Amino acid sequence: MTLSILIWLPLVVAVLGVILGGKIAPKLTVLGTLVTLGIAISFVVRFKSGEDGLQFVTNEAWISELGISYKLGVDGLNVVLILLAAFLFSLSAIFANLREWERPQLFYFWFGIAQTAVLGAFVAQDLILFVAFFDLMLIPFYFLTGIWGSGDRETRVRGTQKLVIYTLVGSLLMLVAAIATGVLAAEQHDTDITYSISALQQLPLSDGSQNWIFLCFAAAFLVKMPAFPLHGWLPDGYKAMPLPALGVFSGVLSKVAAYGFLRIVLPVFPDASVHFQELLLLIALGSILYGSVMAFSAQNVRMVVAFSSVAQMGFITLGIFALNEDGVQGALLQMVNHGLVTVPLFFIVGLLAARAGGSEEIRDLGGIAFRAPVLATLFLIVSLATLAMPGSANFAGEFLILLGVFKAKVAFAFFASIGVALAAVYALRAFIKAMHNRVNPGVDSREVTFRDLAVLIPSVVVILALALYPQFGLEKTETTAKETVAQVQAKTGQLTADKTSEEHQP
Amino acid sequence: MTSALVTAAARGPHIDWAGLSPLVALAAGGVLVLLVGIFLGRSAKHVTPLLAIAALAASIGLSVWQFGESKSIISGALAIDDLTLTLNFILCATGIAAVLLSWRSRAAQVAGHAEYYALLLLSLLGMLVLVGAQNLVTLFVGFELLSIPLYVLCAAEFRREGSLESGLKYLIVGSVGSATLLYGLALIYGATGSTDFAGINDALRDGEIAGDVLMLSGVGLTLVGLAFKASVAPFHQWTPDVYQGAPTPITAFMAVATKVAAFGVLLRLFDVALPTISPDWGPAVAALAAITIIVGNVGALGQTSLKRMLAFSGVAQAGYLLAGVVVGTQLGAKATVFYLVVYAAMNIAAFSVVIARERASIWGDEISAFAGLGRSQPLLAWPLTIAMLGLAGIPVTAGFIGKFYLIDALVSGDYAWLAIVLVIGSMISLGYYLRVIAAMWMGEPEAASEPAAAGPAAPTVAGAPGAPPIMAGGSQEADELVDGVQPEVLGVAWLATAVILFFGIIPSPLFELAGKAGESLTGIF
Amino acid sequence: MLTTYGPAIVFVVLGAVIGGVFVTAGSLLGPKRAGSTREAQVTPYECGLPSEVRGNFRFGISFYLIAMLFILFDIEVIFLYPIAVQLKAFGTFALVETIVFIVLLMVAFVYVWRRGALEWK
Amino acid sequence: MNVILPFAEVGFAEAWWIQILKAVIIFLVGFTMVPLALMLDRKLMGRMQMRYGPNRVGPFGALQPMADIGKLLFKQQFRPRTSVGFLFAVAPAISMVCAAGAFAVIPFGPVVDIWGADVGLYGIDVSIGILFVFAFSALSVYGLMLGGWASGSKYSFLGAMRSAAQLISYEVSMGLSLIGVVITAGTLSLTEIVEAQAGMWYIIPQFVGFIIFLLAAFAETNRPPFDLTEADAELVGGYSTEYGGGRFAAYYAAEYFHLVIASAIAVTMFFGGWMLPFGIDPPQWVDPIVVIVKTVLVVCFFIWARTTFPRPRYDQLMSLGWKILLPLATANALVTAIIVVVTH
Amino acid sequence: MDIGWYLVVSALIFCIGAGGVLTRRNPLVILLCLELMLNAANLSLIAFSRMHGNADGQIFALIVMVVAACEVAVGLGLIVAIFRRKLPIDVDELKELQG
Repeated sequence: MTLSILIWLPLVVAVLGVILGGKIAPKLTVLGTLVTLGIAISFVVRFKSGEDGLQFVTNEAWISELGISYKLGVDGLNVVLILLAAFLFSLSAIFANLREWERPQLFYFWFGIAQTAVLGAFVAQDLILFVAFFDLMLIPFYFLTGIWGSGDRETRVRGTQKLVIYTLVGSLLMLVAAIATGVLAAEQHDTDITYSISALQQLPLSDGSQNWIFLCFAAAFLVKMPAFPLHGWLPDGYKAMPLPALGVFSGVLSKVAAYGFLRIVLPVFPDASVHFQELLLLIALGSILYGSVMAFSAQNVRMVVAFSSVAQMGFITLGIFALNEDGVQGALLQMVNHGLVTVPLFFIVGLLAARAGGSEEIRDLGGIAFRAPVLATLFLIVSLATLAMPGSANFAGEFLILLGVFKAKVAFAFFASIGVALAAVYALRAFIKAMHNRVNPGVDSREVTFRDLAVLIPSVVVILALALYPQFGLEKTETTAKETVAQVQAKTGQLTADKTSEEHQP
Repeated sequence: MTSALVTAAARGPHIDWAGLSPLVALAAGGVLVLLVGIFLGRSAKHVTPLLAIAALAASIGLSVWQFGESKSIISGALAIDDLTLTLNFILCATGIAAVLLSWRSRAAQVAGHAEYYALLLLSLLGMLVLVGAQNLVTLFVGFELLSIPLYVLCAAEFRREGSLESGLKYLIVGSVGSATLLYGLALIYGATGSTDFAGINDALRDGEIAGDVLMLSGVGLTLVGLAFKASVAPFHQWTPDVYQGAPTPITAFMAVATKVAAFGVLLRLFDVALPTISPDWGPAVAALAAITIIVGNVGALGQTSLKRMLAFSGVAQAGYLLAGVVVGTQLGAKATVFYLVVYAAMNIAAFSVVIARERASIWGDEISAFAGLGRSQPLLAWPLTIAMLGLAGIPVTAGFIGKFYLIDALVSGDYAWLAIVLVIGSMISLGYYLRVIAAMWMGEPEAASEPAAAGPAAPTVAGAPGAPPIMAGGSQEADELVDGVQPEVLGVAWLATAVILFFGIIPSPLFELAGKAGESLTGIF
Repeated sequence: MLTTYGPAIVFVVLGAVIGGVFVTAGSLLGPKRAGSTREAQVTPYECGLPSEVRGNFRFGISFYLIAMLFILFDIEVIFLYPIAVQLKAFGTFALVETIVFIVLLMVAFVYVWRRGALEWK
Repeated sequence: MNVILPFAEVGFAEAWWIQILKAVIIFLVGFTMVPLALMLDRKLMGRMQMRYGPNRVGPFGALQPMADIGKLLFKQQFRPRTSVGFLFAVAPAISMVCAAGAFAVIPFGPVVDIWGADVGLYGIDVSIGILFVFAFSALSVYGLMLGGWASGSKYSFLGAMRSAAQLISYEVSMGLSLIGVVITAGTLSLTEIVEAQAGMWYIIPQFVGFIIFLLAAFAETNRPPFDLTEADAELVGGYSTEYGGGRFAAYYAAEYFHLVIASAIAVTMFFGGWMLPFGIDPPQWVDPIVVIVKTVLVVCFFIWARTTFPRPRYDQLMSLGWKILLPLATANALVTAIIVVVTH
Repeated sequence: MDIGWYLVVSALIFCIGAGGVLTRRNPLVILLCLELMLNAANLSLIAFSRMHGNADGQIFALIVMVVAACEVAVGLGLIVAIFRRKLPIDVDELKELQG
């Protein structure tokens, strides 16, 4: 069983759905995502931790004239993320099934394409293939948001335009950067042109080229995450997106960006990574603080979750650009954690809105826990996970990240810790305002149905499971994480060595 | 002199009829269509397009037969090589599409079927001559043979004022372009003493005329002349007006085929005749390309008429293509050819939908005519969607690969800054391409707004919001609203869409073709 | 060289002189009755009726048509002259070219005829 | 593009004073033929119509044209109020200039030795000879058009338009009709064409061409029966309605000048120029006389036709030009080309 | 052979033509100006042909004449067609299609 099946299956299902019509498509999609999840699990099971390099490699020539290959593979960086993606898509598919959609076959068609694109981006081992999947991811969300999004048509269209244009702008820069990487690497090392990431790792670029290419890549990834100064599309985009799509968007697509840093930027542009480390850390810090503050002051539950994502992604970036093993490990773990909490959170947002007459404004909520203890409990668990309660996997993740940063840049670690505290504030604020207090007159407090639990229970179970056994991911990622940072650390080591030697010379 | 006369007299130039056959097919087709058409009367409506298609198919077939033979025929007047023939494939395919799209158009009916299709074929012949031209004289002849039938075709619907005006505008602007081009060619000839591309190159290589003012102004004027035709900014102002006014099938044809021809000749002229002085023209052309990309994309943003928008988008795309020429390498040539194919497919798909819609909607080619199309007529909406995505350069469409190839060529040709400009242009372009998609899939269908037109209180002021712009001359087909399927239009649209998707996923065959075409420009690397 | 054309200039000049003489003779030699020009002398002659014509009036489309046809056909005649001079020298090749050319010319001619452009209306 | 066309140059050019002298002489000879033709016109026509024609001024009325011209020159000058002054005045002169210019290429003989100097008995002999004639005769349309338009009169303008349409229509046929001659002679130079007729005058092999040329010449020179431009009944006086006095004389003279030129061209192209038939080889001083006599004969033919044929309708004139002469001339050119190549 | 003056004249004519096209309103005049431009090019072609002593330029010029004639014929046809539809013969008044 190859990776090709994993990534193309959802597409096949999507096309089948279109052919078979709107009645069958929803069920078929759930089935498809579950099968995909099964395949993903099988890969994870068969994955040999502690081994160097890629596993389950597929490598075919795609456009041989340009040295582009269809190269897929799994290693420690993406093995867990594949699982996460497959899992979250299954959840969202079930989530989507709980609602009626206009022209459902089209909805699930785009949904399937999205899954293919995301999985493809995760397993692509060719730079251009990655870029292609990365760009492709957006198109389904453009349609999903524009056609089925919430809000009136105008805002919906504006939101989705903003979303796509912002993110594609980044992607297009990345396209130039990717091509430049391949071409310049071939030129500077006088070899045949190749875009295979592992091959490019062996062909480091000169400093000057690395720097501008790095910036292009970073721009693409930071927009997608989104990170603090580049998050302009986020409020409109998130508000407009339909919740199931938003769940995967926030849960998985942002991870693709973070994953991109690990997969491409650190190994291929080590010098530039070191060179721009502080800039990126600054951005990460900015995201954490800005995201937390905004989440705290947001008047809309959905936006609370949205801005908490900004903060969380800030943490992840922070971990990545700690440029050491701890940081990277933490970032990877945190990616999984954040993904796991996002989908249930947005689902809960949906449930809350359903109980508050369709409004997601905080002032329209309140006292929902009154008659819904199960919902309240589940929400609490998820909230606690979000705020990185000690004992949760998130805690482990954030701890590792902070540890990494602490080792690299103490000052940043200090300020980042503030973010941890703020997380508790906004998560609990949202929970309390929504579930407790006076019962808002507009609120109709009722318990979750069994159908709803089909989404909530699995996610909460997984969150809990990971809290108990965070090693599950960590041991798989360990080797690759080491490998990823090895080159960068060599550079930093050099730098510090240089510095120290300079200091020692009076 | 006398001896030269005698030797020439003894032989006369040798004519390779096999090599000439694709051209002969088109010329003969044109003549035949004209004659058959004027003697047939009413049945000409169906016979002439069929004949035209047969001629085009014959030309394609003969090109296939000649493919791979690289030769210079008629004492170096024409090059029948892979570049010419590849471009001929595109041209003839576009021609067939144009014929199919015109089948029910008012333009062909008003102008007379015989004339209409004959002019189309002759224009294509001009394009073919142009892309094969290896001599300044042939170049000019091709250029004019391309243009003059198009002027007439633009005005084909001569009962409608917009069409006539479009024709006249095109004529005036096009003639200024050709005069400028001609003056440039004259100066080049004066500087080098040769009208032959190879001769010019030799003269440039040997002599000290490389930096000659005469030569440089010649190249400059030539570039300007060709820029007019390829609608390269700042010589593009005519494009939206003419595109909007012309009958839509002709607009489609112009948008695609003219550009193919213009870039074919740009490639050959700059890369075969003038590569030696590329440091002189390179920066200028690059600057033009950059300006074109920005101007085209920015201009398209505010348009409400889809035809005008596509016109501006065409300007922008011309900028991308020009970038491929600037590089002056074989890679650049290949990328240009590749992108030309892709560009042709995308535009044909888009214009087919515009045509189908225009015939059915009172809104003509306004973007509002496409509102809700995704729901009411998904068969039409999909091709346009994919064409738009392709033009924007989204993966899985051939547009992505095309842009990729161009950027690749630019970066490896040390024009990374131009690649950035190209990308910035693409970013801007998202703004308007997505708008069309949004209108189709997220807009309210037309039915809701239609009563405004039908009702007695309908505002009659053209251009007033809410008024159908029939009076504005934008919707020429509107007076014969055809509801129902138009199988040939749909067929063209879907075929073009299939091409876009196919080459977006499996681009290798096209790479091979473009590669061969690029390699036939032997003067460069 | 251009000296070959010298006499032609003399001819043109002489023609101009004579033309000039003819044109101006009337005002020099003819009777002058200043201030007494009669109305009938300065109105356009229209068979005795007072002139009604004001500046631009329209005339038949046929004139334009003929003008265009002339431009096209006459220009094509121009092509025939060089080849006629060199026909013997180039032999069969030139003959074939001529035939092709004339056939195309005739196609255009047939077209024009058939479309009724040659009918004077 | 390696074909090298011969440039417009010719073996020799005389000294400048010889050039001027011979040009003046030839022009005077040519211009003398204008009144001659005018008188012939009236006398011959008179005879054919069973009357005397002018017979008062000079012997047999031979000086009548002089008297006419003199009379016209002394007329009062006036012009319509609506006319455009300068153009109105200049237009007749243009006609005159064009006629004079065209006359320059008519050959009256080969290069001869006059008192030790080589002199060509022609104004100029250039390699584009016949095209030169066409050029000037085409320009003469401007004379008519400007005159008609500048008159500011409906009839004048309509007459001018008609004459322009007529002129340009027949110009195509005229050009085509001479192609046969050019093919056979292989040159455009008029002297060379004459010399090429040493064996046989081209009227025999190019009879069809000759007929077409003749018909076209009628139309080109506005001679009856093709003088539709001044069809009195319809258009009053055509383009020259508003002209009187010297200016009318200029038009009138130019018209007869054109007639002389057309006859001379016919002589050159079809009647062997200064050659005599049956191998008679007279001394060189006879050559110009031969040409003049032949020309006068052709002029007589024109006059004969004038009295014989009725004037066609305008549309008949146009269809004759376009629908009969044009295809015929083309066919003639084609057949000539084939025969020449096959027999060459 | 020095052809400087020919080129100067040719350039002048070209500029006059271009200026006319840009500033005049009447399409007929514009058409005439276009002819000027083309003929300017012809003049320089012939001058260059003379300078280089090869006939390419002359052949070119001959072909250009034909092309120019075709252009004029089409232009005239369009203008007449517009004229007969009683449209304003003034390019600035062609308001239908203004960008």
